[in-house]
Amino acid sequence: MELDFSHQAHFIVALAPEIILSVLGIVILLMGVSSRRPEGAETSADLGWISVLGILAAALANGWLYSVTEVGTHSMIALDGFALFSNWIILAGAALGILISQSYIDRQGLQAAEFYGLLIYSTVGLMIMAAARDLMVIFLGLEIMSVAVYVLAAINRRDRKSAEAGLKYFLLGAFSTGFFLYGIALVYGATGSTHVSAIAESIAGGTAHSALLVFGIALLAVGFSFKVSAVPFHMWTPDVYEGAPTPVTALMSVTVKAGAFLAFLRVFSVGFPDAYESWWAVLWWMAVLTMVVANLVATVQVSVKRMLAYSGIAHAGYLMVAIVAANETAAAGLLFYLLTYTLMNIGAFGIVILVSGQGEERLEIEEYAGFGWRQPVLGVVFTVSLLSLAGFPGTGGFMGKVFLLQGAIEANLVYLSAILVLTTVASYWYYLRVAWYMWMKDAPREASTQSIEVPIAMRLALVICVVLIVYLGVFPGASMELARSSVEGMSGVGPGLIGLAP
Amino acid sequence: MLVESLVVSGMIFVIGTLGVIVRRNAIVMFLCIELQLNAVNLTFVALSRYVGIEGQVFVFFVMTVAAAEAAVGLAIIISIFRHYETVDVDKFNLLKW
Amino acid sequence: MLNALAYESWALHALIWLPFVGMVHVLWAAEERAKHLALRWSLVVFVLSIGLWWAYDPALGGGYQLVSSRSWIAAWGVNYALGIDGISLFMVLLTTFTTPLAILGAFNYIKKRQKPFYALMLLLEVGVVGVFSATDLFLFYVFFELTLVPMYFIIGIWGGERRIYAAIKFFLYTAVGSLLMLVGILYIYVRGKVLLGVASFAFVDLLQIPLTTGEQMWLFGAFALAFAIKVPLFPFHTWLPDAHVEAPTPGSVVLAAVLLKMGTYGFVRFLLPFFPVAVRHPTVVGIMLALGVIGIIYAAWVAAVQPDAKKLVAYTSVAHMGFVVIGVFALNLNGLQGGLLVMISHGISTGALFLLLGMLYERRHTRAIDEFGGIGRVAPWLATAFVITALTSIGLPGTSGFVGEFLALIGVFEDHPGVGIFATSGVIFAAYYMLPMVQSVFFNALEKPENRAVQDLSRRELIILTPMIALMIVIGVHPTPLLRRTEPSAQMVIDRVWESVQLGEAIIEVDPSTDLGAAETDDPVGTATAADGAE
Amino acid sequence: MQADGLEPAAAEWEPILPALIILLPLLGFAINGALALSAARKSADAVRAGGEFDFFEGGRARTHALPTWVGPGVMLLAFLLTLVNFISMLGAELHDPWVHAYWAWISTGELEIAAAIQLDQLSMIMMMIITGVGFLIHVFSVGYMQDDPGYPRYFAYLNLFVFFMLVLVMGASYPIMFIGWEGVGLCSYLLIGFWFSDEAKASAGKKAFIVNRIGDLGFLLAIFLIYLVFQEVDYVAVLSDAESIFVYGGPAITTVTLLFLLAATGKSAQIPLYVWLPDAMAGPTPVSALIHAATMVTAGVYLVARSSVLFALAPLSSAMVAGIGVLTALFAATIALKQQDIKKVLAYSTVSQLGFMFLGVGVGAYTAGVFHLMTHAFFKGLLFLGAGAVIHSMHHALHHTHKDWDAQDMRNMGGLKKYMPITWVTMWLATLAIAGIWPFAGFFSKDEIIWMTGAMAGAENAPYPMLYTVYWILALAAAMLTAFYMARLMFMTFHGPNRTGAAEAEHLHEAPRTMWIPLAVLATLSVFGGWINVSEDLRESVLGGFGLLPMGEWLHHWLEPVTEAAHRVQESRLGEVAHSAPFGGGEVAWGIISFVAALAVVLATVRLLGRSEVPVAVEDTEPTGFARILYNKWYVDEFYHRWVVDPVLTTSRILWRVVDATIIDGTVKLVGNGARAIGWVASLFQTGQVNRYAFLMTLGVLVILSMIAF
Repeated sequence: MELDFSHQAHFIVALAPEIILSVLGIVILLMGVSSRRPEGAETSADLGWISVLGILAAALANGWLYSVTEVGTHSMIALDGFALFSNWIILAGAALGILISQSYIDRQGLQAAEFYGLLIYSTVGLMIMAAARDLMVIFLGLEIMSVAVYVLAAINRRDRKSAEAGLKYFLLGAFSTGFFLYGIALVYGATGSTHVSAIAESIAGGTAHSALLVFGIALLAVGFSFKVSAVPFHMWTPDVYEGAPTPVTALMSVTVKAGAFLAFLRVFSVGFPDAYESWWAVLWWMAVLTMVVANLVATVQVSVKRMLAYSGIAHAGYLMVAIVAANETAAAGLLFYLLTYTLMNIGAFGIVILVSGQGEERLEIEEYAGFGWRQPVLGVVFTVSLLSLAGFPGTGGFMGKVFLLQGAIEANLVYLSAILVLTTVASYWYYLRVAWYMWMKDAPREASTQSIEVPIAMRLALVICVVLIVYLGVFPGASMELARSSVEGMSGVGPGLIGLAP
Repeated sequence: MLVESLVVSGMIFVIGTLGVIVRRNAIVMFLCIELQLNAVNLTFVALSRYVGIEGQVFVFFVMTVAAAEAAVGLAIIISIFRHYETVDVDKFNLLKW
Repeated sequence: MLNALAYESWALHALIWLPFVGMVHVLWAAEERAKHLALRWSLVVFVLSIGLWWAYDPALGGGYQLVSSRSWIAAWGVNYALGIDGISLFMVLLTTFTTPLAILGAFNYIKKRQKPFYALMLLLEVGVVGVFSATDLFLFYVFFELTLVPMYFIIGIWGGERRIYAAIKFFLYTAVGSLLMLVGILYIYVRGKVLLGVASFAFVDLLQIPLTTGEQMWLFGAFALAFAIKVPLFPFHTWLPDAHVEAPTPGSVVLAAVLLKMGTYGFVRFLLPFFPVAVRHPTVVGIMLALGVIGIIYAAWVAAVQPDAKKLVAYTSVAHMGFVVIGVFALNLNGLQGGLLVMISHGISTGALFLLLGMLYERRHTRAIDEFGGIGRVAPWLATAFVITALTSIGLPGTSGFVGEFLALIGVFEDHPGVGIFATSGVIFAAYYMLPMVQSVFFNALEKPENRAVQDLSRRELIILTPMIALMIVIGVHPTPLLRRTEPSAQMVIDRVWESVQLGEAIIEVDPSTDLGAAETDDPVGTATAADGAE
Repeated sequence: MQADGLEPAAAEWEPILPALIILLPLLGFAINGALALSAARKSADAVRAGGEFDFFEGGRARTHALPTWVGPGVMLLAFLLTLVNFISMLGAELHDPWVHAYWAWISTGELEIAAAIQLDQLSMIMMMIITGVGFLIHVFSVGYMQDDPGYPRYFAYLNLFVFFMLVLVMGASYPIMFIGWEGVGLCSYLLIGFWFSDEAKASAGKKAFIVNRIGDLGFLLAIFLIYLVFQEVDYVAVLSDAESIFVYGGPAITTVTLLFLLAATGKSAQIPLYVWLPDAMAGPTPVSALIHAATMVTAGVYLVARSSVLFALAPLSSAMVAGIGVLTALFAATIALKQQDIKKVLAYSTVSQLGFMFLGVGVGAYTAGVFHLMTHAFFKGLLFLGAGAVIHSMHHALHHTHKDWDAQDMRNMGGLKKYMPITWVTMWLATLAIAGIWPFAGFFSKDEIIWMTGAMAGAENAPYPMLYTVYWILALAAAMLTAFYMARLMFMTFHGPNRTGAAEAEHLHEAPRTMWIPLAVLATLSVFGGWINVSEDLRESVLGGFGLLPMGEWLHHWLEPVTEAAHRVQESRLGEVAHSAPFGGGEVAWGIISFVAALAVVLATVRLLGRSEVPVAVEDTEPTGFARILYNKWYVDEFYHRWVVDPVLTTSRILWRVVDATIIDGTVKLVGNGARAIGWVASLFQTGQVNRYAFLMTLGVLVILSMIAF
């Protein structure tokens, strides 16, 4: 099927997954309102499975979109491989996020309908963001997502920490939105358009106002950096990740970050390739700072949740390398990495949810002493997830890291690559520290010996994560091919950019 | 006029930024953020006079979004006010290091 | 018979994946059967591996044999490609030989959590055999890193008092090097893609890539660091004593016998053929030889004053590996052959020493040399085995230890007599560290009542030690069959180092644009105009 | 199996089963070793139970009966086989050595080292000494070690030693010789520390091994250098090409020979590495006789004789060999003067005699060196065995009355001739031989060395004539001291009143048959062994009259094929040395040496006979003045301890504690902890204050804007 965006009706087809999800969100909210059962009781499972089914439907639609071809490139929403692959990542993150939330929602007594509804809307926002070709649409997607996540972060009203996290995220998020918007305005002023292709043409044609442009680019970079939590705009991340309900943290650390990175890549690689000289150094330094600071600070954390927050920042640093490299390999690597990152982070947070228990009291790393021997299967799952986060061979994390490094080296970013791997070594320390608490320390005597009940949804999520992590680590070929073909259509991203012959 | 408009909007933006940094009251901080957004709106309007009509469309989007944000933001502030009986952000630092 | 079974086509795959199957089996079976199952699986692997001795035919030249390759990650040109040459042949055999003995040596030592322990031992074998039989750099790296995880857990879970410290030190230290090497690997790969248009990690393809002198130097640095830490070469050795002291006996055995060899194997397999220009460079040779010699003497001296027997032996590993390094960087056939033989000999003798110390530890629950004394009176067979092994370790002629050191030293002496003199002094210091320990442990008066109760070797222990001691002497008396098998491959490596003298210089003239400047800077645009433009 | 790349054996002469000569002791080792392991296992069980296993309860255990036959048995067979081959070689007029490679030992690329043996006149002489004297000492050991629980282990070691010693002398290349070289060192280590439960004895073994290894360093380096020059390491190739490849007195040949000298000083206990040998007396006395007198310690002399052409090409090294030899001879003799332990005297005497051998081979008298080696094997072997018999007897006597006196201290002995007449007589014969009294064996060999030293001093083109004159004088002095201290030993041990005490004296007895028969055989050899190399003049003037010897200077003729290259070099460079002796021909020299020795014996008699010693246990008198220095062996051990051992140990500790643990590992830890410290500091920015965050973000924006703008 061919889509011609001069026909209004064809937009509906192009946005099928988003529309399905939006409808799903309304249905969930309505179901939550219509439910006569007391707050939180038993609804979460039903609503959760419905949400997952809805997301599967959206995913089906997304798959179907592969058979659709787009005519012309000037639509505001792209229907290219990049967008579709992005949708896979975001949908996978959302679905897994819902699966690991169920037990948490029950335990904490949250309103399931609101939780899932907001989660779904944030997913919609992210998908729009990742597919957008226009800064205006990106802004809209960003805000749809942000508003939903602000609420999600603060959704546990009984918890001070959750409220504090919500407030911090909201204030700083809105603050950064100001910069982001200002950046859009300046770029708009400099190039006369908000459409990335038009911006690129304007810059290539030399008609752009250079001073406005560079300031605009800088402010856009700031805005994106906030959302992907790159140093020094990461300050909110540890606090919010720690305070927010754990499933929300998981979601923020995977889908939100993924969406922001995808938009980041598209804007900078497609929109500003010809201004590369003016922005690469900024992002280079930001990448370095992010990797170094996050990894080093993570080594001194005592809370596993907060440690995973810093780990998330560190991964943002690795992904920034792909943005700096700005070539096809790096872009494909970014997609692949985000996919595996989603899986491994959900896996890790799933365990954290299980261990933390009622009221999130067991987050300290000491709580994990001897955990592996008490819960061998969960221990192995956590270990595999951590090894993947660390980037160990046999896991998807390793392949992703190699992919990123390849892109960086193709762009001659040798020092950056070296810094990446050296900071990775630091990351081994804190990932393995959890592993050593789990397997090498004996449990404190007073530790509960009762085995942890693992609900079916959580079980499913963990199995999917581990199996896919290992699968991507052992047979990454197909996913890599897909990632690579997904970035081929993007103009601006390509091997020509840095002068390496194909 | 463009330069003057941009300078004015830039100054408003800086004022908003400074407000966020120096004020401790969450609601005032939020207002300062609104100030930033309005500075951006002013920029859009000023630029659109020279570039094209999209800038003015953008302003509407921004206003809408700001309204939505305001709703959510105030809800969150109320939520935290219930816990602390204050909206002084200095008091909210359970989460740190 | 091997032909009839089509041994060549499946042997290497079986050697890698049978331990894996065994691991699954062990995990699946009952706890009390774990050790027997692990032993059986590793024995099956060993028996299978013996065929390699005949399957590998040195008459066919030094290239890879038993090769098989399947596409693994097509997008990157990564292949699951296996093969062995004369060099890796013995490393594989050493691994398959050591693993069952180490497992057998664990029978009494590992009392708790047996299943995971034996599973990890088998996983370790998977990784190590993979390292030595991979002919694809990416595959090699995957296996190379894979060995870290089981070892980390083996040290960390079943180790001594400071096991966690030792495990994490081991892990981080070796990871620093190997990750930088990963950057180097990818750099070569990308270079190959750019210059030759071939996306491949196969050794043979990578060898074709014309790297400039500058690039070779940097890449040499990255690779050498990784392997130097693994070896370990002075001054990157401090993880080793800690790891050895804390590791359980079977862990120490595999660590010393096999894992360290991955470093020296890397020297031979990658540094020499891949970066011949850098390797030939006098400064590089000088540094490597100096580090090797310092390692020999320094480690010997430090070993001599260790109060802990296991730590002492750990330091001797550093000294022995020093012999390997100087042999390899003599860059001639004798030296390289000697280095290879030291690797084999050290694998057997130090593995046996760790096993013996483990047996002593099981009896006395201490490793402090002062705690022993007169053990030879109550455990004469143990003492005999220990003395023979110690003598092999210090290179007594007629044992395997001598042949390797002799060749390595003669190789060094040929081209660097001064270095040779210092290195040869290692023979004195070997006696200086080993004999006092032997005396304090096995000789002297039997004063302590605890020592009086020490039992002599059990039948199981005898079964472990006998093949090791037999090999030490057989190799010492008649090493030529080994040398004949390694010679063509070693010769190829040496030829590769020297044949490219002309080639390397030619490249620099032809393609000045690929100079180091581009590699050094992180300016992807590669020009100063970027900075100008920003201003 | 003939290994590749080696010349086929010379066809002129075929030995009979030469490999079997080596393999027989190895077989003995295998059998005795197995018995020893089995015995030790039994003993260990008993020790664990808190006692000792009695092997002799209810008849002799198999593990203790069998070695009696296996140990000496294999030696006898090996000796007979050697004898057969020796006789067949006598008749063969062999010129080129017989070489046979059994397999390629180390073979890679250009380097080919075959497991080959070489039989020529030199190795044959050595084999005769090793198997012959070795056999006798094995027989002696049967009596001496009979009651020791480690009896089979003892024979296992002893057989192994003979195996390695034979490898040493029969090997066809330097590396093969090195196998034997280190192998005998190993056996020496094991046998010195035979009673390993005694810390002092175990330490003595360790010391011997380590000091020997210092010398071995020289051997290895010499092999490397030879390989570097020749690309060959077997004798045939190296020695035949040496003249054409090396420049006379050039740096290469000088270095090679000096390295060999270092090796030889270690193994043959010369200055500066002699210190291990006196301590080596900790081992059983027959071991001292076999290893530390008759065979192993002479390996250095063998090495120089084997490489004679190399040393002939290096006058400086030869002079150093001679110098070290004569200095050692004198130095050790002075120490021997004041030792009270009977074995210590003999040990220093051995060092001293080895010095004479070095002097011999150093002045180019290779045959004389080997000759002295041989006679020394007879009389020193005899002396040690005799001392062993004495100690054995003393030990028994003291043991009976549970007196804890030192059975080896001569001050406790005296008047033993009454109780041990055979030992007394045989030992006197040996003493006269070692003192160099005509016509005992030592006279001929020592005389020839001193005479050749004098000849070198007067040679026309000799490089350092003054030096050799000094050597000559020192050698005479050493010879005189030898006679003196040996006489002292005999007087203190066998003459004068008995000092053991009456109760003990009752238990003093002559050695059993297995012990005195070897003494008698060796005594015969000590008396007549020197005649195989009497000079032609002497034979004609004295012995010829009796028609006893068919030819003079037999050993010279016998070894001529081995030494001819060296002699050729010497002649071409130095002229005819032998005719330039300073004091005319042989007669004057004999006169001098015999006179000197006899004078010394007389002096000793005058000084010591009739002087009453006091048993050490009764009164331990510390000598004073110069005697004290001699008694304390010139404080050489203390010197080494202070300036070599301690510094090395201290440095090792510093390397470990400071360099390894503090600097290197400290750096590693610093990196790790530093990274975490930075992380901790960086985490301090995370104050939890939203305003602070906003401020830092704004700073970030400003930095980025300025970066991008400038």
